[in-house]
Amino acid sequence: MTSSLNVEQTRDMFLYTGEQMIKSKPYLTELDSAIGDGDHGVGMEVGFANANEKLRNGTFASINDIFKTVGMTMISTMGGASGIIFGTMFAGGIKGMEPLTRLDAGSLAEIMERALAAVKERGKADVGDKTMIDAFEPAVRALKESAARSDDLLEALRRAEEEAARGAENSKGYEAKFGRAKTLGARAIGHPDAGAVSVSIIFRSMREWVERHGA
Amino acid sequence: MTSSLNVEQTRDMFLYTGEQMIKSKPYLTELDSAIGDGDHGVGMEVGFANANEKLRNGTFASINDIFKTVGMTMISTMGGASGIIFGTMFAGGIKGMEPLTRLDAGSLAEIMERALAAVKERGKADVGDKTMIDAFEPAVRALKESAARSDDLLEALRRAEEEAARGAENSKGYEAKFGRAKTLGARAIGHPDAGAVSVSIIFRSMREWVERHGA
Amino acid sequence: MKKLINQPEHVVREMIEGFIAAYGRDYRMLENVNGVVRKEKKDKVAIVIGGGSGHEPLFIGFVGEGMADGAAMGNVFAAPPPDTVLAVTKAVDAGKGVLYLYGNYAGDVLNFDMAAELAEMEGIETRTVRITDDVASAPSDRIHDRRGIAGDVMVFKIAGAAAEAGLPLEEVERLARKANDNTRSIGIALTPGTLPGADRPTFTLPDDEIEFGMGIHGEPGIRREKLQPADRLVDHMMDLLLADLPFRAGDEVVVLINGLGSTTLMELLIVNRRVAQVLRDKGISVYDTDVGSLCTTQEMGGMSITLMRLDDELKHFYDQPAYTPYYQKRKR
Amino acid sequence: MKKLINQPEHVVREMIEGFIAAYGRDYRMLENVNGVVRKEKKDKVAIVIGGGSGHEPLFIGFVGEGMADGAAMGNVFAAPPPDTVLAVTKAVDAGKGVLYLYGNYAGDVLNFDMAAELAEMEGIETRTVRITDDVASAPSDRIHDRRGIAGDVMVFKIAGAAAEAGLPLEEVERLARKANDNTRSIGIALTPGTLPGADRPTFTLPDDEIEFGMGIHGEPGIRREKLQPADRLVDHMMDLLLADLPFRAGDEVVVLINGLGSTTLMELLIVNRRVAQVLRDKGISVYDTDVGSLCTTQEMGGMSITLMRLDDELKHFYDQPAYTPYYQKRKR
Ligand SMILES: Nc1ncnc2c1ncn2[C@@H]1O[C@H](COP(=O)(O)OP(=O)(O)O)[C@@H](O)[C@H]1O
Ligand SMILES: Nc1ncnc2c1ncn2[C@@H]1O[C@H](COP(=O)(O)OP(=O)(O)O)[C@@H](O)[C@H]1O
Ligand SMILES: [Mg+2]
Ligand SMILES: [Mg+2]
Ligand SMILES: [Mg+2]
Ligand SMILES: [Mg+2]
Repeated sequence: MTSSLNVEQTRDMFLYTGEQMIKSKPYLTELDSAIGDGDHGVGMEVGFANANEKLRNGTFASINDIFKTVGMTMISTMGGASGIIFGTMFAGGIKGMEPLTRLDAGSLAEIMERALAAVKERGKADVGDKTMIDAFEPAVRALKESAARSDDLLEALRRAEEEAARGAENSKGYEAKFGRAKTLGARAIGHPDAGAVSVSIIFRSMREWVERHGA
Repeated sequence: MTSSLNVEQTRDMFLYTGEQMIKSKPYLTELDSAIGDGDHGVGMEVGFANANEKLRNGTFASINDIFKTVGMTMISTMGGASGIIFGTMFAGGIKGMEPLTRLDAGSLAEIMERALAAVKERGKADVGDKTMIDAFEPAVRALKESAARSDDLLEALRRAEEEAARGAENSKGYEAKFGRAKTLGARAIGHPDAGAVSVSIIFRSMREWVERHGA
Repeated sequence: MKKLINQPEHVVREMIEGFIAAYGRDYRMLENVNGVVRKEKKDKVAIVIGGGSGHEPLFIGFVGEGMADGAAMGNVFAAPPPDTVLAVTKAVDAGKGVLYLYGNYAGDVLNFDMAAELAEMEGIETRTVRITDDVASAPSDRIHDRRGIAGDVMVFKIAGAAAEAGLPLEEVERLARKANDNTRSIGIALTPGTLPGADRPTFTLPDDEIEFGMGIHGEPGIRREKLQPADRLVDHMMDLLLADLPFRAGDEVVVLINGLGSTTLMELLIVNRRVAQVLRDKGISVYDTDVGSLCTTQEMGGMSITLMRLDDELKHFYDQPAYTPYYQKRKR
Repeated sequence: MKKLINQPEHVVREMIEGFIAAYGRDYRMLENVNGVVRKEKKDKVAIVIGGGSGHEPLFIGFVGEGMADGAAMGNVFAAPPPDTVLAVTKAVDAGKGVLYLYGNYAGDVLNFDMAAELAEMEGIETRTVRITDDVASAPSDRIHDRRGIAGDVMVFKIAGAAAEAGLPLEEVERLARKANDNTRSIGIALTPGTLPGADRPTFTLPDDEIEFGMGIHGEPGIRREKLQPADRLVDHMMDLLLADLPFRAGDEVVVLINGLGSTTLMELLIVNRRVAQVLRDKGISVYDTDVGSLCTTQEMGGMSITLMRLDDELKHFYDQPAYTPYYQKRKR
């Protein structure tokens, strides 16, 4: 089991992730309805459906191209807070990076670390603000630790998935500082942030693909 | 037991009748909701409440004055089809009549016969068209028969009440030719006309008052 | 039911007071009756519109420049009494006669006719045009039995322009009648409205059904059918509407997509998209379109489509400006 | 839920097509994004408004003379993507700069800010004023966290007039900010709305309760309370509103009574009656009033009250004419 994906495989992993996100629409709708405006599921569906169409019909020279295509498609088609936030999660990390032709734990950790910085720069949210950062930041920390330990990609994704899920769970305990749940104050406590759950589904989906299709 | 009412008594009989009509509002609303637009109860309430106020605060030289006050108040305050129709039921009969100071079976029959003609002239409806005429015309016929037989007022009103109730019952069997039930066609069959029911309540109330307060 | 009112018995009067509080620069209300008139009396034929309340902005909102001179309002869904119509008539009459325009309902006919008799006794000449645009309310061989719905607005527009142009009473009446003769509407209802103070809606409809042809007081229509995609419903409505006048290739029409209360403007615009497609396909050209809730039934859900066929004469008057709180057109 | 639509995914595009079918004489839509702009480009500062759809006639209906030059529309309740805002920006820019006006929501801020960066790269200067009129959305010490609701219309009116007058970008921006600083709103909800395609309303409320201060996407307000007579509810709303700026005796204001969707015009006028009484009692004079459903939440029931305090400068721009499909003012 090699520990990296080529461009083609990276694309397939993203296609699978997109499909899983689209399937999660009803659940995400339910979560965003409880404390937001209920459109997160639809938004993610629109973004990932458009991204998958681009992935299916395009040709890609590098890993960077794939991240950029997914992210920029989300930014330009989704709208809402999550269009920018999740678009930046994918397109924000590869900005200015040298073209890569293999994705391994190290390069994924680097891309995602830069992406996290970009999302925080755009959105001004920190852990504890009840946003996707609650899941994304611990996931990125896990990726970095795996990279430092030279874990393979699957192991790195397992750790990221685990931390993202824990982060999403933790988001239940927070009051919201952003978006429409903010006005709920303490009434939002007990509900997870929909975007944090999305992050955990994204890492889970990536892990599932890598687990099944080898790496 | 004398067989006629003086001006004062006639006024009291109308006050009582008005109160009974106001009490019937929910029932009339229900009937008009089934096949009309649901406002008949409110309309009658408005008309009789205003008429009663006029009756309570006015002084009246003749029976005619009382009929005219009730009818004209209904015409000018109720609106709707029933404002004109029921207003004419009271104000339409005494038009051009000599002032009366006593109301007996004979004079009531005469007033109501002329009123019926006036309502039919205005509204162009006949028995069988599912309107208040279905109750009013047989009631007037009964009054005339009583007058011809020299029945006393109570007996005349009993007969009128009976015929009006039967007419209202008969109205269930008709398709509507007027008002908003018209578009229902055969779907209106089985429901009585709200206005016909109002006519029967009016005669019942008059009978009740005369029965209790002598005449 | 939930309504922002004080007492059900006072809704009409308080509505009028609220209207005057908003638009009192140009309008005044009459004292003892529910009537609103333009402040400035014009030396021209006067137009009085009216009917039951509960259809706002119809009628109160269409008094003003190039439209009506006064509105006589009854209680909710009830024709105004003759006294109200008479008081409005006297307030707007400038000695050139008064034209009554209202939807053809039994109660309105009785009350406006009696008002006309009273006005005549006071030396005011009146004429009447009853609006009969609702094709679902009676077959075409009983066209005079038809009710008036959103097509009212078209007739007010044309007659208002004719009066504003200084035309004599017979001419204003003729043009109003011509506008009515060339106007057809059809509506559908999705959800019921509720009268102020009532504890139940005026009708019930299953969750997946609509009433095709329902009237603006909840009068039953032609049939109940399943809710379908907007385009299909519009197609059915247009079939009926176009066949009725009939409207033909080469005709030029004004379109009004009217919301009945709670149907969103988004939905009305989606409806208009299809209406425009159908008209284009049939070779009928659209001269102008309005999309909005102009003739409502409380918070009823649904909409109506109105078409008025233009000729040069009607177009001339349609082109004149109108400015009322709820209907505006610039000169074209 | 019952809606007159075709497919939920297509509502925004089809709405825009229906809008152009109705008002295409003066407006055109952009090709690949959900934007509408005035057909005729004016040699002046351009104003771009926008946000999520579902609040119609906001935003699409307020493009036109004396108001905005273009509107960027997102999906229902979702901010438009930067590409849409950018395309509208490029379509309306006449070389004098572009002012962005939108309600202060996280999604809108993110997307408009990114669009501004992209526009800058294309050499177009932009400025931004975020509208924050909803007093219920944050306390006054966090005024910049407040959301924008019906007060949007006031800001569009003033900025639109300033741009139409040929003022430079900084001045138009300053006046928009001044309009926003002087505008306050508060809303209440009685019944929920439903997103197209959703099978449940966006929230639930007991039959006898209202949400005081609810936002236009169903964001929870300050408290739930029993439904009360309209006058009492208005009194509570006015207490909050007047204390906030604060508005004082001697002030002159413009009033907007805004329906949220299914609340009837009759109810809105009854509300305005009380608002006018309260203002009179406080010695605040009313310069102008609009009563209508300008900023909606699908078929949500309820309304908002907006006040804008005028000084001579704001009044001057308020007095200028405006003519859009859903907002018109004659020169005063
Ligand atoms: N400033 C922000 N920083 C990080 N994440 C954010 C921010 N604002 C919103 N989000 C994320 O976006 C999600 C909401 O997305 P979505 O519902 O699609 O958009 P909207 O809030 O416009 O309705 C939230 O659950 C949160 O995770
Ligand atoms: N042309 C008519 N002739 C006689 N009675 C009529 C006529 N039109 C209506 N009515 C009576 O009036 C009643 C309806 O009254 P109401 O509901 O108060 O008025 P509206 O029909 O204007 O809603 C009907 O039930 C019927 O009895
Ligand atoms: Mg959301
Ligand atoms: Mg009735
Ligand atoms: Mg009625
Ligand atoms: Mg949203």
